Parts: sequence; structure tokens; C-alpha cells
Amino acid sequence: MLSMSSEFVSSRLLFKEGDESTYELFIGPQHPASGHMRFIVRLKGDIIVSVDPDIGYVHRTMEKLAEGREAIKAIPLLERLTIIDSHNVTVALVTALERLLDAEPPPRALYLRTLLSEINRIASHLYGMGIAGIMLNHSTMFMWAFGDREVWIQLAEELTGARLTHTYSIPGGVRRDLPQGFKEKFEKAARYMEKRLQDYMKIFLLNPQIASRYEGVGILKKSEARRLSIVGPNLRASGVKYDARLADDYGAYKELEFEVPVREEGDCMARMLVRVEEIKQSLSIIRQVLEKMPSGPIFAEKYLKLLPPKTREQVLKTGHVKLPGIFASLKLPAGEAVARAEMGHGEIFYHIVSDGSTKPYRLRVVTPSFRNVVLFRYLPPGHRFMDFPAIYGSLDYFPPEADR
Amino acid sequence: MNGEKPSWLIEIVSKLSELGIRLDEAKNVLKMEVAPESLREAAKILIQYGYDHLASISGVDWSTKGTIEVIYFAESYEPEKRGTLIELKTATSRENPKLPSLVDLWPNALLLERETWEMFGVVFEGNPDLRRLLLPPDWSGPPPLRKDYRVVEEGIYVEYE
Amino acid sequence: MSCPFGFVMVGRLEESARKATKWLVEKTPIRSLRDWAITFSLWPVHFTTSCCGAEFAAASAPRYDAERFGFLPFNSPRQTNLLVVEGTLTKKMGEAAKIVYDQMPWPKFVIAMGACAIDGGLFYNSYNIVRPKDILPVEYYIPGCPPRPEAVAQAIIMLQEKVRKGEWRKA
Amino acid sequence: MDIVGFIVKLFLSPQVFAPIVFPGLLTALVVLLIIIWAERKIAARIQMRVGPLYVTRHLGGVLQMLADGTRYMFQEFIVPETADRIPFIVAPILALTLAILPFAFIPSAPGFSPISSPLTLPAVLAVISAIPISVLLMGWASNNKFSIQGAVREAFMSLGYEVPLFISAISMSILYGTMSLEEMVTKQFIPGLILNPIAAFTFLVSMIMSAGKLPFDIVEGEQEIVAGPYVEYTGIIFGIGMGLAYLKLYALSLIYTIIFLSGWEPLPKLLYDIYPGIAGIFLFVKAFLLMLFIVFLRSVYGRYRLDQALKIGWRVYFVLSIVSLILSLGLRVILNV
Repeated sequence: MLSMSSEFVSSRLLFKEGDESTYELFIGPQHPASGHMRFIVRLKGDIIVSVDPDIGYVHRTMEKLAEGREAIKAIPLLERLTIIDSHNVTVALVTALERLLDAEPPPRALYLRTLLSEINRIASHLYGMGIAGIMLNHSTMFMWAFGDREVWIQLAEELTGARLTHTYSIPGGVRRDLPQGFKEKFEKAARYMEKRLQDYMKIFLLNPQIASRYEGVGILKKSEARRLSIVGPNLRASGVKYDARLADDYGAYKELEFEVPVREEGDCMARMLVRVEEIKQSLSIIRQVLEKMPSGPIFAEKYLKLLPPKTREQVLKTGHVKLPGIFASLKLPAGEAVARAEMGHGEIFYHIVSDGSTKPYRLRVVTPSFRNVVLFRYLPPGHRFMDFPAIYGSLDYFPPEADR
Repeated sequence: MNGEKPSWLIEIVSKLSELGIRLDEAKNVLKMEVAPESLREAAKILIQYGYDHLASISGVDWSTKGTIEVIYFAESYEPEKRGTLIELKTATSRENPKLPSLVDLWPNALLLERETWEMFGVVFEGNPDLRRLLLPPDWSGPPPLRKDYRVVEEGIYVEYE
Repeated sequence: MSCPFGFVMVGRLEESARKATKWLVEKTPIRSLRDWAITFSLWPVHFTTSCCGAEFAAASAPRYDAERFGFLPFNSPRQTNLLVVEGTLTKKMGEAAKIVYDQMPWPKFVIAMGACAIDGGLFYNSYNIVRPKDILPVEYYIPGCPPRPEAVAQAIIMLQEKVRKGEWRKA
Repeated sequence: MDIVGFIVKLFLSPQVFAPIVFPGLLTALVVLLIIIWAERKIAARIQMRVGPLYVTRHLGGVLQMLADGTRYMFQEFIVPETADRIPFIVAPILALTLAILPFAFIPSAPGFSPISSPLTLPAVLAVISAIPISVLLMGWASNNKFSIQGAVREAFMSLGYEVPLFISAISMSILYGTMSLEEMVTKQFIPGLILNPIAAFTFLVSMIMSAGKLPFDIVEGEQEIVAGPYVEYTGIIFGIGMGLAYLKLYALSLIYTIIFLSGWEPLPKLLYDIYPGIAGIFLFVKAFLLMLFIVFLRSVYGRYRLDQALKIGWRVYFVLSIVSLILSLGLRVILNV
């Protein structure tokens, strides 16, 4: 490895073609615009010839560790895949576990899960827009997006007690009930967010300088997007109306009306506008959730009756769930389960195979960024070298979730 | 699945059953056992019906049975077909697992096959660049996700039945 | 400089000049000025290791603004004097961290952020994990997974106090 | 004791005082510290945060740049062995001298210019346009792929902005009929800005391009080529590199005030009688306000692409400077001022 990095220092012309020569650049793990990965970019003059994404710098071997631990411990483990959007990751895992254990969460728990999923989606989109802003050296967009993201992190902290790693949904329901005064706090945050979205459009997306950097750059055609199985806002910006929330029935999305924003151009500007649109949609979803929230228990009856009677009253009174003793060594019945969920970055896919022991035999997770990595190979060639950060920022790519 | 099956699903089931593929129906997932040889024909049929990309390729190492099972999940973006996933299950031996590569049919299988090769050692013939993806370049150990590759375990909770 | 005729004279001059500066810098007025300067300009290199990077970015975001301490994430290792290992250090990233640490100029410090950087955290038994303390001289560890931005600010303040008191040269 | 008197008289003479103290080196150093601090504070204020504070708690962190500068002073100075040693060390020093030379020509009061020659304007512009060559040398000498990219960008950019800069300056000198900065101010009954606004606008934008401030922050584009030509530089040499852009900005904003904003015009009589050197207070104040505006742009704009910036430089501002040339010729004929 060190030998490879010494090439990093000495300049090496790869091969000469006539008078032009291809110039190889290592946009390495330590680079303001590369995140936790390395791109081997080959340039001919200012035009990118090829980009080879070399991922694996944050490969924390989640699947191997999940096989060695009890099923319930996989939830906090897999949450670290995408820490900025952690509930959407765990809600799919818990849906898969529930399909194996066939424990049905009560409707109020489904509504609470949808609430936290949408709060996390807004926070994840703001994180993506912040990173897209700093990629164009527009530090105001980075600071505004990260500052407003704190509003939603605080809301999630009120609901679950943790800033990012909520571990909110467990097989059979959720851990906490809705705190009092949550509705007013959300209304204040939603009004603030709607006002701020106009400011983002004015300072960033409608800013003629940024528009000239984004329009017509990194165009992903519809057929190309379908063929390369791109997910999330990058897909919807290329005209394909697909959303895992409609494909798989988890959470309370069946009882809510929300419209999936789709744009046709497929360039960087379309991707950013789809994200702004999705934030507005998430705000309206949360409003509907808070209105239609049914009352009732937040933990499945099947596990509630395993609690000793005294703690059961306490759970029902305080709304704080105490995990029954059986969860420590929950035996997963033999079989397979598949679950999909829509994260901020796209659709996450779970496939759990269990052979009846307490530990899952095989836990397979395919994250949206792993399916979007192939875009780095297909989009930049032909563009100028300075378009690379614009494309990277607009894809909202999060390396830790791609490397698992 | 609301009881009666949509028309395209019945066609797929009929087309595939000619190939002698065992089918059964789970909760909105169509499961299929496919022999490695007829993998490509099944894929071609599925692509005609709009299942034009793969959600995942996951290997499962049945060390007791001595086989590595590779499971393909085909997914579709069309509104009526996105509810059902199609699962193609193939099994190969553990000693030298070999499978035909599906990169020309499903282009996004490129990275998925690279990862399965790296984690399980399943060689996909025809894959243009089967090289290291996630593990460090100087990784000399066996494919890590196999069952015989032990990871040190300290159970904090004592196992009790 | 390698000018031929004055080689003998220049050689001794350079070496004595170096000794003189080393003695001068150790004198109290210059030393306290240097410690004051390094205290208020701890620039971390832009090197997000893993998922704690989200909380590190939140630490320099408007709400927990770390620029109050003169803490400006800068892009090239040559101009910075602080390496924050944010979260899990995999083998591949470990080598990159070692190269970045060697590239940084001499008064440099390392902060290990997050439970994974202390001793593996949630991934203690993973086959692809390296402990930062094995490859880098770590000054401060920040517990938490991920640690709150206030904890990052606390680590900066503690490092500032240590540099201000001048204990960093003893180690 | 005429030696002491001689030294005092020498120090107070325009040839020494102007370049060294007032609009020259010392004020440039102070302006450097305050402008960078102001840039970070203004950007912080817009971005809902506080900016550097705890350096001097009650003065709002004014000495932040002093802390950064002295830290650079004491940092280990690394010359990578793949770098070409002599030019690696000499290039930044050459760039710094070229950035300081303009203060030898800039007058600060009617009779008080260091070198009072009829051709001070082209001399200043010539010196400033020599700086990119040394930055090119910096990028080439450090033999690092990113710095070579940065050097090539500096070469492209310098061609892009120097032509409009020169033509708009020349069009103003045609309007005033002189090439010397001092006479330009005396000839300005109406500020140049009103006489020829097109030249003023082109000069302003090409000034931003030359100083490498946003939205033309292409040379040390952090997100593409880490720190441009300054990648391999550590310690005080990097401090010089970073201060270079602000020194160039300060020199150019002084020239802009002299040409377009009628220099030190509301001359405070009593200050002029005491000592002409410090009479140019308004020259300094206008230049400082202009720099604050340019520095404020950092939090408004992102970064243009290299080819976009060159297209703007050549297609938009080159044409505009030709138009301003024609305008000032017309004005000259009509007004025969």
C-alpha cells in the first residue's frame, strides 16, 4: 500500500497518446472533496477520461459482526451505517425481523416510526445539501444547512433521547411514546424550515453563479438510471417515479397521502430541487402523522404480556418501554425475510436468513450509496475536472454506508 | 398479494416453469430455485418483464451442506410490479464455486458480484474486473464471510434457554 | 545551501544558526508567544475517517461553532497542526492516517474521537479495524458514539490548555 | 546633531515614509490582519455563528490572524525531497517582493509620492502582473500533481484578467490625459466612477479575479486541487503565500480608489499642514471599505469553473473594457477636459 502512495507524490504520466498525455490524479482519502474514499481520476487536459472509485476505507464488516451477535444487537450495530439517517436504516431491519417473528406492531407504533423516519429524512437531505454547498466552496450554504439540521436533530432528541443514534424501533413497536408539547415544537420548526427553504433557493439554487455550475452538469438519462439501478433522489431526478415507501408497506405510509417529486432533466440542479421538494413533502407527512396519530399501546401485545404485571403498568403509564427478558436471546424462527425502506439517500434492502438460533445465520444489507457508487464511474467522464465536485455533491453520497 | 394474481405474474410463472424451475410464493416475493446453467435464460425472461435491475446478490455459506447459495433479487421500477421481488436461488459447491456472470444482462451486478467474490470466493466467469473492492489490498486471509473464518466472540450475556 | 567554495564556512554557520534559533525559541518571552499562537490556531486537517465525521462537522456548524477557538478545518496536511481521528479506523484508512500524520509539520497533535477510536467501540472484534493508539501518538480521547459536539469542543479546550501551559514539549 | 535630524528628515521624506509606513508596508500588514479577521467575522455573522472570538475575548477575536501568523512562524519548514529545492524556497519570496513593489509608486498626498514620475500607473500594473509568474514557479517547483494543476490554472487565470485590467486603466488615463497617479487625482473634479462607470466595473471585477477572491477563487480551489500551488508549503512561506492574495488586493484597491474614487480628495487641510504623509486618510478609508465589500463576497458566491471564468474574462470583460476605452475617447473629445 505504501508503494502505491509513493506514486501519489511523484508525478507519473500514465501513457502518451500522440501529443496529449493522460494525467493520473489520486483524489485520495485525505481530500476536501473526496470524503472517506479515493478516486483515481485520469485527466486529458481538463477533461476527465475515467474515474475509478476505490471504496472500502470505512469497511467496518457489519454483516460479519451481525452474524456473531444476537438479533436485537444488530439494531444499534447497523444504525452506524448511516448515522445521519439512522432510523430509516433500522426501521427496515426491524420490519424484516418482525416478518420473521411475525410480531405485528400496534398502529400507533407505525405512526411514530413514520414520524421519526421523516424527521431523519429532512436531516439527511439538509446534510446532503450542506455538503453539496461546501463542494462549490459556498460556505454559507454549508453553514445554513448544518445550522438548520440542528433544529431537526433536537426534535429527534426530544422524541427518542439521542441526537443521531436513536435505536427507536424494536421488534414489536417503538421504545418511547410522543412527549407532550411535541406538536407545538414541530409547528415552530416547520414554519422556520419553510421560511429557510426560500432562503436556500435565493442564496444557493437560484444564485446565477451556482446555477451555471449545476445546470446541464452530470446528466443522468432515464434509461441509464434504470439500467444502473440508481436509487433515491438521483433516480427521481431522472424521471423515474419510484419510491420504496410505496413499494414496501412499512410504517403508516398507506394511510397518508404524499406525492413523490419527480423531475425530468436529470442534471445536478434537478437532483437538488428534488431534495428541496422532498423536504416539503416530509413536512406535510409529519403534519398528517401528528393529526391522525391513533391512541393505544406502542408495544406489541405479544411481548407486553411477557413483562411482569408491575412493570407493565409502569410501561403503559409512562410510555417508556421496558424490554422483556426474552429479548436478550430472542430465538428467530428458521426462514428468510426481505424488507425495503426509503432512506434519504435511496432504497435500503435487507435479506435475513435464520436457522432457528438466537443469532441470524446471514444478514445481507444493500445500502443506497452502494448502489449509487457506479454513478461515479459513468457520470464524470467527458466533463471538466472542476465539474467533479459539483457531481459528487449533487449525488449525496455517504461513504460509510457504501462500505458497510 | 391480494389473492388473485396479476396477469404478468402468471405469464412469468408459466414461462419459468417450462425451464423446470421450482417456484413458491412468499409474502410478495416470488422465490425460485434455479440451476446455474439456466440462470441466464431466467434472467433474460425477467428482463423482458421489466425486472431490469438487481436489488442485491447475497451469498449464504451453508457449511453443513457444503454448498454456497447465491441469491439474486430482481426488482422493477414499474408502478404495478414494484411490490413483488423475484428471488433467484442457485447453489454451488464450497470448494471451487463457479457461476456465470450476469453483468451483460444486469449491468449493476458488476459491483455486487465483485463484493460476493471478495467475501465468499465465488468466481463469476465473464465479469470484466473481479478485483478487491472493500478489503485492504494486501488482504491475504480466506474470504471473510465464510463460516469457517472465525471472529473472536465475547458474549456479554450468558446464553440461557 | 550547497555553494561550493564557502562549504566549510557555510556548513558550520547553518548548524550554529540552527542551534541559536533553538536556544532563542526556548527563552520565556518567545516560548510563551509561540504557545499562545499555537493555542488559538489549532487547525484540524480535513480527514473524516468514519461516521463520527457527521458530529465533527456539526461541531464546526453554527450551533456549536468551533471557530470561536480559532479551530478552522483546513484542507492540506502541510498547513495544519491537528489530526482528529473521527471514529473507526479501518486498515486501509489507517495507512492513509499514518501518511497524513507524517506529512504534517512538527508541532502536531492527534485527538481520537469516538468509542471506536478509543478501543474499537462497537466493532471491537472486526477483522478490519486498527486502534489509533497503535499507529499514532494520541493526545486526547473523546468518549461517546458519536460524541456530542460539546465533547469535541471540550477536547479542543483541554488541548488548548495543555498547549498554553507548554506541557506538550515534554512528551 | 545633524545626524539625528538627517535620519528623521530622511524617515519623514516621501521616498521613505510613503512606501514604509503610510500606504505602504506597515499599514499593509495591519490591513492584512484586520481584513482576514473581518472576512471571517462577516462570513460568520451571515452564517448565524460567531467566528473567531476567544483569542482576545473582549475585542471579538481581533488578533486571530496574528495567532495564525505566528503559528506559521514557528512551524517546522518542510522542503519535500522530490521538490526542486532552490526555486521552492525562492519563489514565494520573489512573489512577496513583487507584491510589495507597488507601494513604491502609490502616492498618499498631493506632493507626497515616493517616485513621482509621469508613468506610475503602468509601472504599478506591470509589477502586479508579474506576480503570477512567481506563483507559477511555486507550483512547478513543489513537484506535486495538485500544485502543477494549480500553477496551470494560475497561468490561465492571469491571462484572463490582466487584459481587461490594463485596458480599463488605460482608458481612464486617456480620459485624464496623464499616466501618473498623482495628477489623476488632481484632475478628478468628478470622481472617475461617474465619468466612466464601465471602466470602473471592469476594473473592479478583474481586480477580484486577480486577487483570487470568490467567485473567482479558482487558483487555490480547495475542493479540486487541495491548496493549488501552495500545497507543499508549510510554515511562514505558506503564510506569505496566503498573505500574497490580500497584499495584491490591498494594492489594487488603493489604485482603484485613486483612479475612480478621486483618491484623497476631501483633503483635511490641518493634517496636510502638520505633515503631508498622513493627509491621505480618506484614500486609506475608501480603499479599506472597498476591500470589505470584496471580502464580503466570500459568503455570497460559490466558485466559477475555470472555463466559465475565462469565458467571462475574455468574452464579457474584455469587450466591456474596449467599450470603456471608446467611451473615454468620446468623453475626451467632447469635454476636451
